Amino acid sequence: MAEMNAVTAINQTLSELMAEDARVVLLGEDVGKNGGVFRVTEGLWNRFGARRVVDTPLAESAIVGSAIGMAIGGLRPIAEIQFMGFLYPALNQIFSHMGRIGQRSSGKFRVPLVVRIPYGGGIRAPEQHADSAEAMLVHTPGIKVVVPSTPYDAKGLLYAAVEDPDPVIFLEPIKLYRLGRMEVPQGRVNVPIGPARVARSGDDVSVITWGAMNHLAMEVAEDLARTAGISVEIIDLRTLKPMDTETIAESVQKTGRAIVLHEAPRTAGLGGEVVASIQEDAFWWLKTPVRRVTAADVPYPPFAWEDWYMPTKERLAGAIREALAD
Amino acid sequence: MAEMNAVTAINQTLSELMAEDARVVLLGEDVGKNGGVFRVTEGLWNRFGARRVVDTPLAESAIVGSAIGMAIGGLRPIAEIQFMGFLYPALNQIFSHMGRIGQRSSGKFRVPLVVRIPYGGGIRAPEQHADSAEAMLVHTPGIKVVVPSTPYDAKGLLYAAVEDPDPVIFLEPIKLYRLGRMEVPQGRVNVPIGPARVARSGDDVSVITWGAMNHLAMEVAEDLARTAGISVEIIDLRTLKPMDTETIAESVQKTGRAIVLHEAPRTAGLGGEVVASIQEDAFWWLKTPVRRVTAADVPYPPFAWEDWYMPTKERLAGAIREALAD
Amino acid sequence: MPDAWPLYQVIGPEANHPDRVKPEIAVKIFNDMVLLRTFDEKTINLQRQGRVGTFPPSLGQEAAEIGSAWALEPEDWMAPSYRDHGALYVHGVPFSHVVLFAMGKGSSIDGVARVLPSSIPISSHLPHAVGLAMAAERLNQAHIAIAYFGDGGTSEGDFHEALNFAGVFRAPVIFFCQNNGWAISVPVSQQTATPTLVQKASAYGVFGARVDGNDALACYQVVQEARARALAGDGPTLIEALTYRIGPHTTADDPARYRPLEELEQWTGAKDPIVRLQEYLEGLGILAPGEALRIRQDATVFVNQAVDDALNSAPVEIHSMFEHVYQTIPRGLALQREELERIHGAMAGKGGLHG
Amino acid sequence: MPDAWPLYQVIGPEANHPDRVKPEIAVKIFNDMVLLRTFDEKTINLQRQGRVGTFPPSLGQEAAEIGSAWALEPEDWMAPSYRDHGALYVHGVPFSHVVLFAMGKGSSIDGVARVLPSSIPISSHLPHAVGLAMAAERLNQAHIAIAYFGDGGTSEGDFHEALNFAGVFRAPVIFFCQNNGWAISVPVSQQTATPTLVQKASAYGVFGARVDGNDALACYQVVQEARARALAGDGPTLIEALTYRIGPHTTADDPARYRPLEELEQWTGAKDPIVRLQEYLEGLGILAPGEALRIRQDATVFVNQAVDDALNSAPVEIHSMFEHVYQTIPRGLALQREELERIHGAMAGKGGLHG
Ligand SMILES: Cc1ncc(C[n+]2csc(CCOP(=O)(O)OP(=O)(O)O)c2C)c(N)n1
Ligand SMILES: Cc1ncc(C[n+]2csc(CCOP(=O)(O)OP(=O)(O)O)c2C)c(N)n1
Ligand SMILES: [Mg+2]
Ligand SMILES: [Mg+2]
Repeated sequence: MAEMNAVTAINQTLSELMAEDARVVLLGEDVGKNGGVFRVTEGLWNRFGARRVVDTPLAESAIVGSAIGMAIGGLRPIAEIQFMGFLYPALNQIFSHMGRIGQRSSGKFRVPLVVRIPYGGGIRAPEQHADSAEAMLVHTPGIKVVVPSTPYDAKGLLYAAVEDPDPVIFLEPIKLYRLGRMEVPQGRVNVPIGPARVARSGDDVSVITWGAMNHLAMEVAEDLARTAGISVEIIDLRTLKPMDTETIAESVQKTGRAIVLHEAPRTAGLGGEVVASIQEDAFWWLKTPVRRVTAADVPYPPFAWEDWYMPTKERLAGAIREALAD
Repeated sequence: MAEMNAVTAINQTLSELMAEDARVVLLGEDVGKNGGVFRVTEGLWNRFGARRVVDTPLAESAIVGSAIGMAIGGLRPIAEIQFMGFLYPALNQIFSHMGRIGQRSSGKFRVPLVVRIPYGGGIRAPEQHADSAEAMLVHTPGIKVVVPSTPYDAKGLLYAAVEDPDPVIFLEPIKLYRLGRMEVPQGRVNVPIGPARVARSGDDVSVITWGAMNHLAMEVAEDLARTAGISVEIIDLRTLKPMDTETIAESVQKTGRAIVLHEAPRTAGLGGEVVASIQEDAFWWLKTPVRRVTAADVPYPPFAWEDWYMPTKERLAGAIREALAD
Repeated sequence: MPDAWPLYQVIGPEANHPDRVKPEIAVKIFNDMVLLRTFDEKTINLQRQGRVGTFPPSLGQEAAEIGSAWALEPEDWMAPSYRDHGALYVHGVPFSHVVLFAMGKGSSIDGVARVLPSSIPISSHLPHAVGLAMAAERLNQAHIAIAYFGDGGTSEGDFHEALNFAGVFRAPVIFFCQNNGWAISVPVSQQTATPTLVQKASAYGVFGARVDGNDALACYQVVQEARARALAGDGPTLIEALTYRIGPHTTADDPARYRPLEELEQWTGAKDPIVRLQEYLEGLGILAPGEALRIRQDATVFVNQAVDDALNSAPVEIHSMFEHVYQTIPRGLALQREELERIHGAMAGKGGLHG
Repeated sequence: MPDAWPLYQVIGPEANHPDRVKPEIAVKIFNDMVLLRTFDEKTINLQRQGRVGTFPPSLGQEAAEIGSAWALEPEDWMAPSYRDHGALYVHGVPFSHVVLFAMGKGSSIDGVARVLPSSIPISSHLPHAVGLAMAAERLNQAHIAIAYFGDGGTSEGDFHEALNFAGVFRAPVIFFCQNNGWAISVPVSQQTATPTLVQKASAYGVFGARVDGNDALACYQVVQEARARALAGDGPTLIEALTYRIGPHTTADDPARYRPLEELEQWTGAKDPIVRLQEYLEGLGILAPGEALRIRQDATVFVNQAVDDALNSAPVEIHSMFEHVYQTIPRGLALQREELERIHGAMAGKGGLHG
């Protein structure tokens, strides 16, 4: 088993999936000869050719829209949107079609399409290259949304996404692309869409998070365990839709305290949904209000401000201490 | 003072605003000669001419995008999107520009733009003509979002929106367009952006809602008062962003019980945000979990199903009774 | 440069293309045009009686709808818009499904036809057609995809992106644009500053053809030629079919508010596509005297039956709202379904809210 | 039809337009092109040293950037993309602001220039330019708007919608497309199936002009003419400036992965826009011997100063992240600001996280 980072894990998975199934095609901006701006599709154009690794014109709505057509027509397209901030021109395809065609065709057509999207901040990127727009995707019926926070999960969830009969948005936390390596086996890895992962067991407070924030949570949890003897449980959601509210509820019923941590702006972010689900499933166990640690309600700022914009260790630790004070 | 429905109130307001300020222009699909598909702009093309009431080509991104340019260039554009389901092609303009230009220009440019959008369901409309996509708009920093549920508020909020230096999305509940008339004065009416309205005072439970659901809540409250002596307080948010969390908290601190009612699908709908705000501001007063009564997590179905899809009186009354049983 | 885009015509004194349509096909086309007219008139009446919801008739566009669709093969993919039930019918979707759709009871597609659910957001289905065509080509399947849309549809970004993709990938796809003069209340002269729509083809390096959209045989042939080109690997075609929407945009629309009556009058009577084809076929002896009348009478019987099938259909049930959203219903959604069935089940059992 | 779109040239043996640029303007254009080149080279170095973030140089595109912008008047609106700091500079934005932008310290626009914040999502600013132009026209202001974008930008839906709007409303707007051969790794031949980009103008009924984008005087004149047409009420112009991106897409890009070296070599040397203008002006005696050298030396001093201004700028503070989001900060947002200042204020006081 080889140690690898997330970029390599995703690249290897794409390569395996394409080798196994000739219906799998990649399309997107610069995914071909250039191997993707993050090198995620490196080498695939050479190996599988330009008819299966398709450099498209610069047009996101057509990328997602034509991929919908390809999926209905019998291919297994994996579309890449270069950054989440450039998904917006394609939202009409996502909201109006991707998750509706199953229902609108009375089940005659399914859309086995995967849309890969690098997302999130914290990497000193130029403006509008660091958005976290997962909430609106999770709000969209008929699609699934996953976000791995380890190379292993990236591989497993990508297998699951491509095999899924329904459209899956596959979010790739940019910050984690090359942060941390772990052992990832060759061949199929089993990480089903749905179940959350208990990234760390603990008794005092539950932190529910996903993507790059999982790592922030782990660091804070280690710090607090060491310095204050606080035992933090961390739930890495992995699948945002359909959300594993059972694992969340189980954890909060145990700890009685919960914090939702995400890097999107607070208001109407996905944190609210998690709070509401805790409210519904674990209200009687709550010892203190569920808190949210999130980005500020401002547009993702130029990167000189980003360390303040994004949740910090200080803020998460502060929220945990406050929760424990009740 | 004349009695009028919401269509007339909005129409009259537009007319007054245009007469007062030559910078106000309307643009959109069929807003001119045809007077809008809901007749909201009826007569304005005749009165103010085609240069101020502009029938545009069929292109939502250009409607919002050019309106952004107009606003920066010194006009006071009011753009209409024909139905909320057709806002999606314009979301890139809304997410990438409308609320960011203030920050990105260090305050040099503001975008005094109003985007009017008929929205919501329950009127046996054809497919994709009944979406409620407010959550993603509320999630967008830098913009404001209002939704009147009475003709009077429609007038007042529209004045406030057009006078606001920042971009405002003005949501018009289609179902309420011609449902109910009330007295609305000529000339400026004062309904500031921000404060919620206590639509009905009560002691036992707070229902927080907006748009057409306000009327459902009122009916249920009357029923329950009459038949079961239950006293329901109804908060009509009116402004969704920035949200009046103080009024919500005050109400829930009084009643100890809260239900959020909205017609968008449940998961990651705006209901979660309201629940989270109650959690943060009124946790210690809560006698029972905050409940959500919402649409199902499926695409808005063909209208034969819509009475099941949308929240019903039965479901709201049931949730209220459950809350009171705790 | 209007000369670069001559109007393809088969029927009429100015015909510039020979008639290559087999007589029996021509009669079938005529038959289906009559069916479509009959169906539209019937359904408008149903709407007036409150038995179906808003309905967009294609009155006046029968030649473009029916002629074009007859040029397709069953394996070809069709991505229609809301007004294309004529093309749908020819491609295998029964009229009863169209009525069900207008009744708000579900999709207008049936179990066999290669027809996508009618697209509501203007032009958003054009990229689907491109993707379907690219898939067919990559899977070495000898069929094409066709998208139907209107003059207003040419203004949307998706029109542009789809045609550009199709040009770059030489996708075997046909963009069939019915220029019916209006996009609700906006005339095509305010939709774009170009004198034709077909000339937009030259922005994408795709083949363009302008056809008399009230000449069913020309529509048939022009699509047939585009299809052959696509299958030969010569790429996509943008077809502008020049026709006219005689009726309202939908039953909720009142064209008197925006449309001069004189214009309407120019397009009815001798220019009516059904009248034109009938006269032409009778002139050639392909339609015997009285045959058209019989076809009209049969159409009424046929349409009435289709409408009755739909009107007599079983009421919808709660569970089917959840059924096809995902192939397998997720747990949370199943709970929502159960809750609704618990609360509203009794009503559903009695035939639903919309019995 | 390549002949319909001849390449507008002023400099060189195949010049087909007379030189109408005043000598003193020509020298200023040359000067600013040198400045831009100097600035790009300097900033690339800053990026290598880790002192600024990702930076998109416009190496090779100096003629198009500077020539076009010199044709504008101060009141004209400019809607630029990320690569247009040359045009920004000419239109009044100091280079120090561009460095600040690359440092992640904020907007590249300054307090006076009529320049929108550089647009990041490709072509999304084109509709803004149309709206600005429509506003000017409605407010009876005698100025125009110009949007800058690249070859890749022609594929986006917003390009299409903006040009179509502009055509319909005859907006006084110029669409200045720099065809630099590449959109990151995608060559223009894979971006669209048309041999030129300018021919897309005919899809919108707008005027099209194709200019030698490495000929600064041609770029100047062609924009001047488009501007005059716009102000005369003759509507918008799409300009395709044929140039070449000599450098990487951004400092994060490695063109060696996708671009043949031979192609690059064709565009450097004699075809270099600065070389071309220098030789031309020296040939006419407009630039005296040695003047170019002095201009280059002055440029270094000037650019170093601008860069130092930026590098020495005060650190950013928490509150300015909240400051301009709304004209008046809403209560909830003010609470968020206070919370951040409470938790991170000490650090901010010490000069911020990015001192
Ligand atoms: C994206 C989008 N915007 C607006 C609408 C509302 N709408 C429905 S039909 C129509 C006009 C369409 O005109 P055209 O494309 O010419 O087709 P026709 O109706 O004439 O067949 C409009 C504006 C829509 N369905 N989708
Ligand atoms: C909507 C959108 N999609 C993708 C990107 C990522 N991206 C940045 S620049 C670029 C290529 C642009 O090429 P072109 O328009 O030719 O301009 P150039 O960079 O050559 O100046 C891409 C794909 C983006 N910024 N916006
Ligand atoms: Mg039309
Ligand atoms: Mg380029």
